[in-house]
Amino acid sequence: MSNQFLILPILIPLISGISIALLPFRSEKSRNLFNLTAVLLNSFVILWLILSRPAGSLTLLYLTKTLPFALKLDGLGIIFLGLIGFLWPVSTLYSFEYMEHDKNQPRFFSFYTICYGVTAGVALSANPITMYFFYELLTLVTVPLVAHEGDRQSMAAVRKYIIYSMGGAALSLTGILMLLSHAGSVEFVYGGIGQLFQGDSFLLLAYLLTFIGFGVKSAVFPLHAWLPAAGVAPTPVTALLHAVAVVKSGVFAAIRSTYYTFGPDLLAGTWAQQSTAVAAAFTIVFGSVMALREQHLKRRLAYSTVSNLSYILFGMSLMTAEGLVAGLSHMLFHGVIKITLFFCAGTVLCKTGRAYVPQTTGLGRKMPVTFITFLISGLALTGTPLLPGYISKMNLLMSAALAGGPFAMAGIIALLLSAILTAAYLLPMGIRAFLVTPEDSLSFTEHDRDPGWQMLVPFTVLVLTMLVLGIHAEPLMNALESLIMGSV
Amino acid sequence: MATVQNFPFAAIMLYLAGGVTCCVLKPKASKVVCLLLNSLVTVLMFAVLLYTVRTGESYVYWMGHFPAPWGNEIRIGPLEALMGTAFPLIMTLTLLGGMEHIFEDVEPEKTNLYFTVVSLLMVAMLALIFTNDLFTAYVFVEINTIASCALVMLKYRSGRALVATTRYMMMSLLGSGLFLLGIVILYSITGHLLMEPMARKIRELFSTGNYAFPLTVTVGLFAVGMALKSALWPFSAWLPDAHSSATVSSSGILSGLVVKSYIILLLKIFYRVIGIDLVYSSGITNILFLFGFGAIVFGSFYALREKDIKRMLAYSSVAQIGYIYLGIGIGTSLGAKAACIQILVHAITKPLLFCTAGAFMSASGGSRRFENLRGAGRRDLLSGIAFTIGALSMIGIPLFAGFITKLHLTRSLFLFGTWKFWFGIAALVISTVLNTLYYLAAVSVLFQKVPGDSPPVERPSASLFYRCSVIIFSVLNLLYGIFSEPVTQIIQSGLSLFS
Amino acid sequence: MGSNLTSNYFEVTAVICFSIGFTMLFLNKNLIKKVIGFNFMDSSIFLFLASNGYITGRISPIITNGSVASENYINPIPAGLVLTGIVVSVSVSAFLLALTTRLYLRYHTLDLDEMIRLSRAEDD
Amino acid sequence: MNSNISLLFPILFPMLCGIAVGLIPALKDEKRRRVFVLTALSISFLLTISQILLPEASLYVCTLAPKAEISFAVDAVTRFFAGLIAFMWLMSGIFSFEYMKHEKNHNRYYCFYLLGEGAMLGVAFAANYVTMYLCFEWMTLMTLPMVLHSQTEDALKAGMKYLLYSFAGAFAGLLGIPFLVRFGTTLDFIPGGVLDMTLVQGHETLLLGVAFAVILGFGAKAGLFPLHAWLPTAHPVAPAPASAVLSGVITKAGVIAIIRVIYYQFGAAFLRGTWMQTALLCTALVTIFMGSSMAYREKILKKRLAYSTVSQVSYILFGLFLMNTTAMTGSLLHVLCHSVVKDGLFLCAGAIIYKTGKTDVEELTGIGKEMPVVLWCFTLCALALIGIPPMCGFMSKWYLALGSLSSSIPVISWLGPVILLISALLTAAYLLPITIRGFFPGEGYNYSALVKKEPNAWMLLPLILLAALAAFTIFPQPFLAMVENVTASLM
Repeated sequence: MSNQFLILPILIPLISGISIALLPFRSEKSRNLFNLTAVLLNSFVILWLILSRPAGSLTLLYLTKTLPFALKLDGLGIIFLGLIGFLWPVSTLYSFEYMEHDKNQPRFFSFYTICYGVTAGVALSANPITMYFFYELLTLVTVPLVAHEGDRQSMAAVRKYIIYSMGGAALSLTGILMLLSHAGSVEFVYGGIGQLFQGDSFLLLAYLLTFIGFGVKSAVFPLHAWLPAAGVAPTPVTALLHAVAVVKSGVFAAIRSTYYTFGPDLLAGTWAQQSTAVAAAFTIVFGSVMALREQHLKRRLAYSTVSNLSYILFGMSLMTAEGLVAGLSHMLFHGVIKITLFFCAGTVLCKTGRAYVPQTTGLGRKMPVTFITFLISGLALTGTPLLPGYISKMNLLMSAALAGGPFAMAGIIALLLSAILTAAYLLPMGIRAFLVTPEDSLSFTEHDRDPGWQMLVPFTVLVLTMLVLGIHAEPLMNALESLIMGSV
Repeated sequence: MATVQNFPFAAIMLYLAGGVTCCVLKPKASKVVCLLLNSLVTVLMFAVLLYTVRTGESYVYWMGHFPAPWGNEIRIGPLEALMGTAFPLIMTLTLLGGMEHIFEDVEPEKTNLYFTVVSLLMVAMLALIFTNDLFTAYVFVEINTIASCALVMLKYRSGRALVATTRYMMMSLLGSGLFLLGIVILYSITGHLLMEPMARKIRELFSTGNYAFPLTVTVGLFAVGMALKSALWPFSAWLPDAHSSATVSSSGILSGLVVKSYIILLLKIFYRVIGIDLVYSSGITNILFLFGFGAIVFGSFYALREKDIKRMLAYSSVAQIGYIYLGIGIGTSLGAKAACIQILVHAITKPLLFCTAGAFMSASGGSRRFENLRGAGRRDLLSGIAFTIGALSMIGIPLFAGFITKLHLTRSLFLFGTWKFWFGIAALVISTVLNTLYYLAAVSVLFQKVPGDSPPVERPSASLFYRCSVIIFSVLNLLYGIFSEPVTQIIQSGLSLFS
Repeated sequence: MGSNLTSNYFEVTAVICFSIGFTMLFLNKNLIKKVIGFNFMDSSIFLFLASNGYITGRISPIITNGSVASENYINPIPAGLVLTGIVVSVSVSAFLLALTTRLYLRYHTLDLDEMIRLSRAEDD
Repeated sequence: MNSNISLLFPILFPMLCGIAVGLIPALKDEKRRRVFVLTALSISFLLTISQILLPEASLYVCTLAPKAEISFAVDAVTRFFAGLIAFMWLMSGIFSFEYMKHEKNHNRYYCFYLLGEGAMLGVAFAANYVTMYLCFEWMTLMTLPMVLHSQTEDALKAGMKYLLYSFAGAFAGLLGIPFLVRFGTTLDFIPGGVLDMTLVQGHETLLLGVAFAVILGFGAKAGLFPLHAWLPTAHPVAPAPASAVLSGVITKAGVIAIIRVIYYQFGAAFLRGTWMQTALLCTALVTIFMGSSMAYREKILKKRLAYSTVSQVSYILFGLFLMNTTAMTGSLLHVLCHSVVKDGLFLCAGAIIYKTGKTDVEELTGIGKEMPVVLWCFTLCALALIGIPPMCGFMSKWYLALGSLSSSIPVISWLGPVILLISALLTAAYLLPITIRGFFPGEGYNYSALVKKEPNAWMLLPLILLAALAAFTIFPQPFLAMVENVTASLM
């Protein structure tokens, strides 16, 4: 199967995104239909590509003599593509109802769909420079989405978002170029680009710079401030971008640079690995603590994303294959769980206008479906068995125990602490929602009821995936294992 | 002696003739003459470029039949030829881009003088690029100053342009004064004015070790002189006023080309006259590096706070010039290559931004402040898109020209452990972040949906000249971003043949 | 160090005059004083240049009694350079003075900072 | 080990009935619901007994992920605990029909009551660490609504405290899995432990630390010292039958987990004689003493009984931590005794609250006159708890003291019995005054206003049965046999 088709997952959303903005649609409904079909088509193309798995890399152009612009579909790319391919149609459907009475919808939906193509680009890129290009383009495409409301608050959030992302991007570019000046071949290959000798402090510095660069998007401790601030954006944006696509591409890029460029054997045991492990472990606890303190619902979920992303980074920083598999499993499960949580928060916000946690006590009686989904995904995130969170958490703990060493122990303690904190900031809210204390019942208005079908379908789909993943995750885990090992 | 070899000299003579004829012709006719002249010179210089690249060495051209120590000569290598083609090409495109504004801003019956001044400016710049004699360099530096001041001044009934011109004149006279003093001291030491014999004498002196102090002083004088004229940060007080109060095309020419000609002269002096190793050992490059860093930080910072689009672009020029001096200051051939690439990239992008800024001003009632420019991008879609391409290239997004500079500059920074590495990284990060902030802010203001005017209120500047210049500029930007390899090769070989 | 100062006193005076002219051009507020400073700076450089050509005991390079041997004449090149230099500085001073008159007619002041303030006010 | 599907029935049946009670509208009616719940409880009791009497059986259900299989099995420990659990659930179920008349939303209560039983049996039947952990967590979630039942603000607070403490404990328990995977051969429960000594070579202290954390984690459910704070606040808040089950049986889930971890995963041989064993024994003793002293000071009857649970369960843990057969027999006997007795005491308290609404100990003067049968049952159970010879408490305390003395641990061997004795005295101090004041109100009591407030038959039946059972050690043989086959398989 020739690899020309690799360009499709990037082009389809790009073209349809632009055409959404430009074509004069008769009605909102027809534009939504067009948008949904385009996104679904792209997901099927992705599915088809994953199944037929074209080999080799497609070089589009040569930036400089030694730096090609190339696309390739390998194990890691398949996992990330699969995640966004599955979640994007669901969230587009959700955003139709959310953005119902919004004034500039064409602009929103066009950038929303373009972003799909750019994230696919990040997944498909074959060498660090192409990935860097899509990575930076992703920042630019998401800027208008974060600044959608246009009020003073979202402007401040966008400013912070730009400062962090562009600063990080510049650093990661330096790191990549430092590496390329040393390494011969440029292609991503599991185990890292060859002939990098152990412990050369120039390369370790390069790795640290790339880690900081990509760490910004994956919200590691000192560089996380933009994520909660970006909570002001409309929920489909915060749900998809800041819980799934943008932050996951940060983590994806970090994994690419650790396992597929610098190579775990170069980094294992060095101060670079220790610093990443410490940063990740600290962020795990820090994110959960901040989430517990935060009363605004979406900011609380944003902080919980900060902490959960560092789960993945911690798995990655173990520099072992099991650690990577565990990290990736958490990437998938967290993506599904967190997007559901954001959708529930968004429905509550859009239907009842309540954004703060104390206001939702007793609301479960009026919006049963939303709050049952919220409770189930809360349980999943805390890691109760029979739900996906448990499996990735257990794998993380096992790989950390196997890796051994003081930093892995610190990570294990951080993981458990954060699990308790997650329980503390998600479950009470979920349970309180179903217990109507007398004085709350009179504060409900008639339109506090469950949303329309366009929101309920995503809820049910996501809850079902969670249950299936929770109960029968073994085939998926074995698939992860084989994909990573580079059988592709 | 292939006929191609005397094209550079012919180009200078053509421009002189063009300048003279323009001041007698009527404005319309002088416009046509000037444009034809420019395109002709571009073609000639392109032929020279092909010749030098094919032969792969730089040749000397005697003006008059006297051999080296007495006669005057010019020297053309691949790098000079490349700059020689680029300058007239960008001059033509900028003139096309700003043509309506020239006829609006300059007094009706004096517009032909504008084209005279432009031709004189081209004479001076080409001479600076090719000359092999220091005193001729001084003379053309002075002609360059007068011509560029005239360009700034030619804004009808604008007091601000006059004041800006005086400030600009004063500062650049300081620069040329120091430059002349440096030449005179060198002349009194070596006894020559031509670059090659002078370089041989200096190498002897350098090896014997005497005259060490005067030599470092002259290097300092040349560097500070040229820094003053090319508005490097501590001396850049005059640039924002001068570049923002001039007409659209002249501010494009000023920030795109004039400033660069001085830097090319400085590079030539460093490489050919004093010898690059002496320059690196004298430590002047570290100072230039620090000034470059300061330019990037302060230029971007001031641009961020600017409310007027042309002043913002002027301040961003200060920052981009800082990039060039950062490249020179790194002190390796890689650094110099990155500097030359930045010269070309900035020359392509900045005039585009100025022309589109001019179009926005005419599309929103001639005001330069951002709050009146709201939605201008929607009203004039072509310049909106062109401005965005220019902005993305300035930020340094891959596939655009700006990224190539960032790529080469970062590569040249890898002298691990030295303080330059850390300052360089810091400069890169700060400038990317600040550039993104103020360019994206500008783009978002331009594309804001203003409730009042849904249909394009003002007839967008639909003249053919403007449209094709903006399109060619944008395409040039994208092409350079993607196929930058051949140009980098030419620069590389040119630099090696420079000394 | 001391001996050099006394022996080539031409160069020393030239550099002192240059620095005086430079500071006048740079620091003065009044435009006319700036132009004067510029001319003073340029003529000091030409002094430096011309004095370079002088060889003691030789006569000026005008052929009087038909002898063309170069030994008994001083070096004429610096003098030629000074000529071009003077042409350049004259044209620049002319341009500056024209500018000053135009500005005076408009702002009725010769103080550069005052002019800047007035032009800024006029523009907004 | 034939794998038969019937093993799932005792776990799934109560759950299905619970869901049925919760959802089917037809069961809203009082009478029909009472019959349905009674039959459900008794059938599940019979099913559990049938499963226990069968020979060894195990059932592999499914794999959640590599190394995380769900499988159930019947072994000595299951036989001992499952029957107890089902019986206790039946007793307080019967009691609750009458008691719930004063409460609201009955269907929700019974739904989670039955679901709780299913999860509890799951913990008993679990065959490997992961299944036990799964049932452990779901049991917390199922029993939480029982604590939140009254939906008052402090019930909510107590519920959240209960949730977070048991989740904290559960996550500490989760810590065991990765290290057992690394150092042990399998996660299944194998008597004598699964640790592969070659792997463990350099890492003893790390593994002991992990084991300590795991035991403290599961100890949370059993009210062991560091994580016991939720027990005195959560139990009294729940309705009486629920708090009876919570105190009497659900604390035993913690005990099952600790037995599994010590004897079936890390292996008693590995843990015996280490610094960790002495640390555990100290915590147990501290809890025993602290529980009884706090109970003595507590004024509200149900809170007092909750504190007494904290100290009594630590008796059992103390026996387990000693890791020798006699101590083991003592602690298992005390499991039986404590479940029966604490159930009885809570049900009596429930009956008193149901009939007279009095919750404070001071208000109970002359209760014996109004409700003689209830207070007689209360007294019998109290005597059993204190350890007066004919009742069951005496025998278990006897074995515990013997086990502690025979263990060779330097200080603890004599300090243990001393603390047991002091705590027995304290138990007497906080239980007997209620009986004395109940039966002999003294002269201030006016007999004229006396009115008989005996609860109806449904309530009295379980009380009398439990009070009678409290003296089971009069004919100890069957129970000793049960305990015997557990200790034989372990030591």
